[in-house]
Amino acid sequence: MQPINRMKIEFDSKSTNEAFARVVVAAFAAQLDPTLEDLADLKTSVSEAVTNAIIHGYEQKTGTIYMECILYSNSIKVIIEDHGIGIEDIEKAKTPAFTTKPELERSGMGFSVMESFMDTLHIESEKGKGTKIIMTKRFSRD
Amino acid sequence: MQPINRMKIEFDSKSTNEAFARVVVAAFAAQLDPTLEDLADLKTSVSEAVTNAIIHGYEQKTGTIYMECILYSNSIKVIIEDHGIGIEDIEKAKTPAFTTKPELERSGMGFSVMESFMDTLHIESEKGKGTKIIMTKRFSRD
Amino acid sequence: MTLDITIKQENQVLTVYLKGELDHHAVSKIKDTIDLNILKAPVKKLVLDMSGVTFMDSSGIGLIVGRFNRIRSFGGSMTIKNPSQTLLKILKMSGIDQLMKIN
Amino acid sequence: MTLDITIKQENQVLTVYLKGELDHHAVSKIKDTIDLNILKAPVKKLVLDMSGVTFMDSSGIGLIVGRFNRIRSFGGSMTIKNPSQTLLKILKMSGIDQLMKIN
Ligand SMILES: Nc1ncnc2c1ncn2[C@@H]1O[C@H](COP(=O)(O)OP(=O)(O)O)[C@@H](O)[C@H]1O
Ligand SMILES: Nc1ncnc2c1ncn2[C@@H]1O[C@H](COP(=O)(O)OP(=O)(O)O)[C@@H](O)[C@H]1O
Repeated sequence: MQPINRMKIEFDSKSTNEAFARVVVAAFAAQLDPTLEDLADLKTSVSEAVTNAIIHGYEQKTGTIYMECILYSNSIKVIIEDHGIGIEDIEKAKTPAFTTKPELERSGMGFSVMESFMDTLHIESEKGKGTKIIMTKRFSRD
Repeated sequence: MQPINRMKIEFDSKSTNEAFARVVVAAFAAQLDPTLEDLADLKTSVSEAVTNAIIHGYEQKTGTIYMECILYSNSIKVIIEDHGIGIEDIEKAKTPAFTTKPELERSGMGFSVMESFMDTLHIESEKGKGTKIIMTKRFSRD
Repeated sequence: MTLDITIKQENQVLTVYLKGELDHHAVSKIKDTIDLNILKAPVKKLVLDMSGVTFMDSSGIGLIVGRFNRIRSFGGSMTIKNPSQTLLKILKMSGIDQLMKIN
Repeated sequence: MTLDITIKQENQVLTVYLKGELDHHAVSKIKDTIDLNILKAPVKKLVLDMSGVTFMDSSGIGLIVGRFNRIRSFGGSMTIKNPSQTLLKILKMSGIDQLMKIN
């Protein structure tokens, strides 16, 4: 599969950039003319991954978030990466309702949302080094 | 002056990315709550610089465009860079109505727009190496 | 880019109207406002009107569950009103519809 | 993300209605359509209705000047209609208002 367009962005781990990241991905994906539902699923999943980098990866301290989008004729791949604290146990982290930050009223549903709203989800993480989320979504035709 | 937010993006030199670049900058600048007129001036100037990188810098061949935005409390700095053919004579290039691509019906008004719509415009270019446009805009308060 | 919040208190019913995008950034700005209003006067029922909410992710789930636990600790109940189809999808996915009334 | 174009021909007046964002990408897609219509039937006047145009940069100036030169080479004239305040700013800046009527 040949990519038809790609972009890479990096931005500060500030919570105002959660909305910014969603707009960026939506504007890029718009080139494929996705359905509103597919676009909403994509935005929600991006929001989860970026929020996780801010809250968990960098624990709300200063850091840089890296995001890459690759467009194919009918799908998008999004890679979201932080150089934060990393995930100890990925399988456990994916368990619905599991969270290490209950004091922040996290629901522990972020990974469940990404898994259910995207077509594939792949998590790479190393303790002390950071986390990389790779997700893809195929766009349905109306 | 301390930056309050910053982002860096790179994308393919495809004409579909002209609109994308505008949305990205507008979404980022929106954090400062600019007036609609200031936002329109900014979008137009970004469009000029990105289009120039596509048409002149890379001569509509494949290349990568680099864009950086730095937000201050009341202004934005935008840097747009290509690794394309570069500009032979910057002063000449800035002359209103001067264009090296009249066959593409270019108006030669791109730099004039950037100069008049932004507060500062700085051009760095080396033949065969590429071009870097640095522009800033102060946002007026309504 | 921000979330607007309007609050109405009537006969021990606290209605919270939200307008905008409900993400982590927004949640951290409005949580205390809601909680202060729950403490200010006796509340038997908390109604979250989401008709103006155009986006929500799992940070919104955290907000809802957090307020649900709080209001329940005072013996009160909670209802979600007017979520869009998009919001309903994530509310159901996370089992919120098992905890409280959504209409 | 695209520009829509509608064309009406009546009594040697060709009216082109544009809707969307007029940048280099859009210009390269619609230029030939306009030129073909100028050639198809005798045109004395070209009217560019910009009421639907929400964005324009200097690529739009290039499009306008290019069509102006073409129609003038056939002895015709050109008018710009209904540009927004934002568009008017760039039309004036580039001196288009000296070349043709804008109303
Ligand atoms: N980028 C990250 N860096 C470090 N830990 C993470 C990251 N993303 C997720 N985690 C871990 O995985 C857990 C589950 O994540 P998630 O399902 O999104 O729920 P929540 O964000 O509500 O805690 C988090 O509580 C955290 O421990
Ligand atoms: N990124 C660039 N790389 C190479 N040359 C450029 C670049 N940007 C501008 N130029 C040169 O400067 C000239 C004037 O640019 P501009 O004022 O934007 O007008 P136009 O794009 O209509 O030609 C161009 O015709 C081109 O020769």
